[in-house]
Amino acid sequence: MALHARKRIEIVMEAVRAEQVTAWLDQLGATGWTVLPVKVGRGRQGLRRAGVPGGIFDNVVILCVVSDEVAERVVRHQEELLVAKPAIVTISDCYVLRGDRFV
Amino acid sequence: MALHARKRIEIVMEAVRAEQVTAWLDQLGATGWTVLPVKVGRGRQGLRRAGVPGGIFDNVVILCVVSDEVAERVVRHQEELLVAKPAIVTISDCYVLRGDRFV
Amino acid sequence: MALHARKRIEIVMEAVRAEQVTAWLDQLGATGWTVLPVKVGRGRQGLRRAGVPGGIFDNVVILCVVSDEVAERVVRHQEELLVAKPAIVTISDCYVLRGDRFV
Amino acid sequence: MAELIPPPILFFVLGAAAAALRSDLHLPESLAKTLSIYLMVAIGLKGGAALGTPGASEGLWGALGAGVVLSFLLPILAFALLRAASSLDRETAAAVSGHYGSVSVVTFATAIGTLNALGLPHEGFMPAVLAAMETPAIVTALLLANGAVRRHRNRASGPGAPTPLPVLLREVLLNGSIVLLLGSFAIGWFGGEPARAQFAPFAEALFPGALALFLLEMGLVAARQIRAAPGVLDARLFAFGLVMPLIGGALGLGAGLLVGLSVGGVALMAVLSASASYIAVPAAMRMALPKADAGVYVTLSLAVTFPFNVVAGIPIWIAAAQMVVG
Amino acid sequence: MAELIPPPILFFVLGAAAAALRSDLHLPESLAKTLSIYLMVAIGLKGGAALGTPGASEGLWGALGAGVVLSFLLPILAFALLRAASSLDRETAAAVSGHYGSVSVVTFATAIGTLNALGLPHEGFMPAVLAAMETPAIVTALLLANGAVRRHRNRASGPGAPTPLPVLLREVLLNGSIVLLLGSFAIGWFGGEPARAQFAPFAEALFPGALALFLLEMGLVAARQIRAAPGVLDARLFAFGLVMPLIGGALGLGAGLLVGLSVGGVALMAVLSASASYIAVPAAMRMALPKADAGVYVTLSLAVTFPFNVVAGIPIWIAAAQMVVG
Amino acid sequence: MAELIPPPILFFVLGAAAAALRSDLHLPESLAKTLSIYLMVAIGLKGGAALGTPGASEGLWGALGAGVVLSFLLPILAFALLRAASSLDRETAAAVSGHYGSVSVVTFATAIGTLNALGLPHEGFMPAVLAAMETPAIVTALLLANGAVRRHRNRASGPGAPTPLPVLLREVLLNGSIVLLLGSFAIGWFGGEPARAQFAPFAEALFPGALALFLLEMGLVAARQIRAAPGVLDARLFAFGLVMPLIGGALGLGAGLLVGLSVGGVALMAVLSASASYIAVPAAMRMALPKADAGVYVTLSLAVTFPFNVVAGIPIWIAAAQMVVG
Ligand SMILES: Nc1ncnc2c1ncn2[C@@H]1O[C@H](COP(=O)(O)O)[C@@H](O)[C@H]1O
Ligand SMILES: Nc1ncnc2c1ncn2[C@@H]1O[C@H](COP(=O)(O)O)[C@@H](O)[C@H]1O
Ligand SMILES: Nc1ncnc2c1ncn2[C@@H]1O[C@H](COP(=O)(O)O)[C@@H](O)[C@H]1O
Ligand code: NA
Ligand code: NA
Ligand code: NA
Repeated sequence: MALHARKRIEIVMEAVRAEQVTAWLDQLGATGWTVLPVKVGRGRQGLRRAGVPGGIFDNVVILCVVSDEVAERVVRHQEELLVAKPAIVTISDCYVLRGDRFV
Repeated sequence: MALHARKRIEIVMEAVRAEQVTAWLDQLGATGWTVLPVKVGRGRQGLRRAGVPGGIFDNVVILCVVSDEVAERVVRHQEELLVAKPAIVTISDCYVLRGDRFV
Repeated sequence: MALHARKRIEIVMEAVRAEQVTAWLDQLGATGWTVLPVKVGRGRQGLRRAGVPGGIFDNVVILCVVSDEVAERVVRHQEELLVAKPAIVTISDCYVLRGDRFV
Repeated sequence: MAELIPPPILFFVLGAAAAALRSDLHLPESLAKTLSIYLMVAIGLKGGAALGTPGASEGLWGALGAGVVLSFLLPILAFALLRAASSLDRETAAAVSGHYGSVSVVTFATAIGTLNALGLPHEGFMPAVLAAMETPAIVTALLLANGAVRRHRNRASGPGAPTPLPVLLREVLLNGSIVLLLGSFAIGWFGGEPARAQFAPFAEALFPGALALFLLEMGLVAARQIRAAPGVLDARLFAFGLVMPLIGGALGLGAGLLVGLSVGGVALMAVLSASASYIAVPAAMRMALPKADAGVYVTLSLAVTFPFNVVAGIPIWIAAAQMVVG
Repeated sequence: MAELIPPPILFFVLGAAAAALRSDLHLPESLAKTLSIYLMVAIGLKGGAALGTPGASEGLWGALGAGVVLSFLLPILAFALLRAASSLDRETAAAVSGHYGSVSVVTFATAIGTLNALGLPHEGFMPAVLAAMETPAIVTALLLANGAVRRHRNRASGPGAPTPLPVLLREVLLNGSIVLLLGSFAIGWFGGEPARAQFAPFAEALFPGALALFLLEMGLVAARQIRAAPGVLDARLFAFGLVMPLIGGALGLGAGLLVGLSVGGVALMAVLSASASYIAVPAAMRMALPKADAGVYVTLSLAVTFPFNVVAGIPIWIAAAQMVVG
Repeated sequence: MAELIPPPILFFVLGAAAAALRSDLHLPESLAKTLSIYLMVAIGLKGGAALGTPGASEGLWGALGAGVVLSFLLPILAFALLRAASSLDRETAAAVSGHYGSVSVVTFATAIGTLNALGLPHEGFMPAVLAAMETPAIVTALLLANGAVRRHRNRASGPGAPTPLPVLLREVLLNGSIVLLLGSFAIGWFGGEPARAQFAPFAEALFPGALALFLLEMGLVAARQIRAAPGVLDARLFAFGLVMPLIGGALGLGAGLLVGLSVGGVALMAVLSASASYIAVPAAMRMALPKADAGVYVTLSLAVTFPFNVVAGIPIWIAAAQMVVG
């Protein structure tokens, strides 16, 4: 009771482009998002350790909780997302309190 | 094998009230929790960017892995949680190694 | 469509040993990982607040998205992981865009 | 012309201009915190050392008393003004008025810097007056919000319940800034001339540079806050943010005269009364009056009153003090 | 021997050695940012104050013009060299060449520190030349990459589309460092001698210490970058990272002579032309030319050209300037 | 009275009082790191410059040798005491004893500050002795824990296996603090008087202020640590934390006399031996002896021995050195 099924989208990507992705999430109808800092990460580009002046090796994690429709829209428009070179995009199921917040 | 089903609770909220929520999680029987910093977030209040002196626009993410009973207690007492104005509360399924840690 | 089932592994643990765990994830075949900072956490050791000189009370969260095979390998070799005293290891289901990145 | 504007204030203008032009200039968060810690320590040490010189505590008690009374009463005035002239709800109006009874450390630091540059001396105990004025206004604000708070307390069991007054006062009195300011004051006073000499390159020589960097940050923050919350302030609230410091400053000027301070002391008393808190009080109000609109009080004190005081208020009160003090 | 190497540069060597030995030495990220903010402010204030002295603006326009022209043209040379002698794709070659037309603030700061230690004066307006040289190279780089960029623009709707040139130029011109440098320059110039005196303990006395800590960080970062990206640079690219600053420096030397600068000014003009950006331009290229290989341009400018300039380039150009300026 | 307590130490008391009163005073993490980097660099530069003056290296080898021997042997004494008088398990007792053979940089810095304020000179090479004493104690601690470690090594493949001794020693020798201290020492020595003069406003004039802020942080951390771990220390362990530095200090005093140091040098040798590491060694022990109880060793060295040394130990050893050195 009082729990509503929604989707969690989590994107790991370089910090310098994060604003483009959050603006795009806004466009697709996300009601909000949260950006977390990353200390260090490894992937195909090798090690990316935060703190180089200019911040070009900083990563962030973008967390966005959305309704199924918005999640579908994200998947459908993923081509647009992919030009921002997100490293990792995961989508998973979750329940939220107060479902009215994520239309 | 060696995997035990548990619940992940993740709460995004303003940093200044986070201690009230973690204290409340303690009361409900959570065996622990982890608080992560947030760089910037958007929601109904608009943009909240960390770093204003006094920290009143800082958000945090509280992660708490709990047993089904504690998760149910959290849902049942959600009224108490909601006075702390958490922005987002998600609950999802997960498996943990060493289930004895989350009674 | 265009979504591939994978596993999310999230490990909360003390920062000083995190490199051992990421090196071990590399060995087991993870294609990457992301380390996030933690502000404060509570568990069986009591409160661990980041910022003591020397960093010995800092925690981190390690996020690693892997294929089912690698996840199984992690579970199978968990004895090795456990010597690094991770506080919390959760594994959960997720979908990723571009599955080719997590062989 | 150049002599009239103290150089650190130019950095405030630079910060505001950079933010207005949407430059990406950002100071690291920990630098801003470090600078505010530094300013507290430097002001405290200097005040304490000054208090140690013979005769320097004359007038201390009068000034402290005047400060405490002003901090208690100014919120009532602000509240009456807001209820009469704005459409703020009771709780938000109370929260805003608490800010105007309390004080802003950086406004005070800027005034000290300006007095120093002009060669105008002031009583060494003024940092203690600053500390004394921080808290009383919070009590008044909570009393003014009374009804709203009482209603709230019924569901006080959850984690978001408003913090009760005694707990809150304890927290504010033991607030990091106050402890640091009073502690450094005590150390400067106890350590006397040897301590002053030992810390001088740190606490005195670096003061203008550190103040300049902090004002740069404040300019950035103030201008960004205005832009981030465009609809938050209507014309009446904006006017309040300019008029209230003038009223507060005039009362502070009078109080300073009454207790017999020097020109510099009277000017500082006016600046303290005119200034609005934007660090300690917002945090306290967020805890005690969770229903009050934080956008309103932060924007008013940070983005309207603070710049007004730094750019216009300080010169006004120094000039006024020079006129009224015989 | 000890007299020839300015002590702050020894901290660069220390940082590089520590990283090479795989020491875990790390400066907090916010310290590095704070130091770069400090260097900008200190350089700006000092240049502005120097410009305020009588006759100090003589030669300003010539120097600014020379700087802008060099910044526009050097990337063409670099691009031609890279396309002839390396196997870089068009877009990466264009991105790299943008770095070499633009400038490095810390290289400039190190050169200023060395000139000060040697007692060699220079024109006070050189920080303005530094600021003027930062941006033009970016325009040239984007024009050079032209084809690649146009192809990209077709899917410009998604969040990862390359940023268009006008937006990008606006961003770079309003880039935090430039705003801070020019703003402090204006404040130093407007505030005149009183401002200089007030800020001297901050902006002048601490300069060598702050520069030393920043060079320590740069040493760590450069050596770690080399190790993190072992296969990124082949011998030809590495050679480019050493030859290009020599070509740039020689052209800068000539330009400085042509516009009639003093010994110190000619040396600084050579150092600016020889230096490669590793903060503003990499960030801009990451936005505008997303397909260019960031590993190549960061490693080249940060880990090859920067150390070369700091350790060998600066002494070379000072000596050369002393020879050529009659 | 005021003359007897160096002002920076009053900031330690302020920090401890603030934490005891549960004030929310916090220094940003990166400020604490920056201050410890600063102290390392300033101590190193000053020691190196002092070593450069004629005759200054006299007694260096004796002092280094004495330091290394003390660092190797003090843990054995500590271990024997703990096994006899406390109920700690073997591994935790070994880990604790490693802390007491090694040294605390901030205790050393405070002692230097006190000597400077008293006008007592000391041998310039003492920072090198500090560096030499950091590591040997770790070897002894691991040998003492031997059995426990060997048992562990069987499942050495996982990521949590204890780090083997050679790897560990390498890490500790290349530990950021040691590299920074010795590197700055070398730079100060190589750069000679010009380097000293250039860095003096940074490395000397700011020293008391930076030390004061760091001691403020240490006071906060120590008092909070005591509260965070109330049950961790019983009366016997607490007593150990007070008695062990007295034993260590007395041995250091004797060793300093034996190798013929000056009053200041003997006092510093005693302070080094009395001090317990709370940065490098805890991190090493966490890696090498994962089963040892970190709560015990951090609390003992940080919250018991460190305050004791800063408040009581340093004056004791300076007075004792003045008595024993003819
Ligand atoms: N499998 C993975 N799991 C978690 N994070 C990853 C993974 N792969 C890459 N990342 C993160 O994404 C960043 C960029 O990845 P890449 O572009 O592949 O180098 C890395 O620095 C990591 O922070
Ligand atoms: N849909 C969402 N997904 C992720 N984070 C969110 C979402 N909505 C709000 N947040 C976070 O919660 C904070 C406060 O939200 P709000 O109270 O709605 O302004 C925001 O600043 C974000 O960090
Ligand atoms: N149930 C939990 N949920 C989330 N984080 C936890 C939990 N238990 C422990 N932690 C985190 O793990 C760290 C170490 O845990 P412990 O070793 O049990 O003290 C804590 O400081 C928390 O950050
Ligand atoms: Na006021
Ligand atoms: Na150049
Ligand atoms: Na010792």
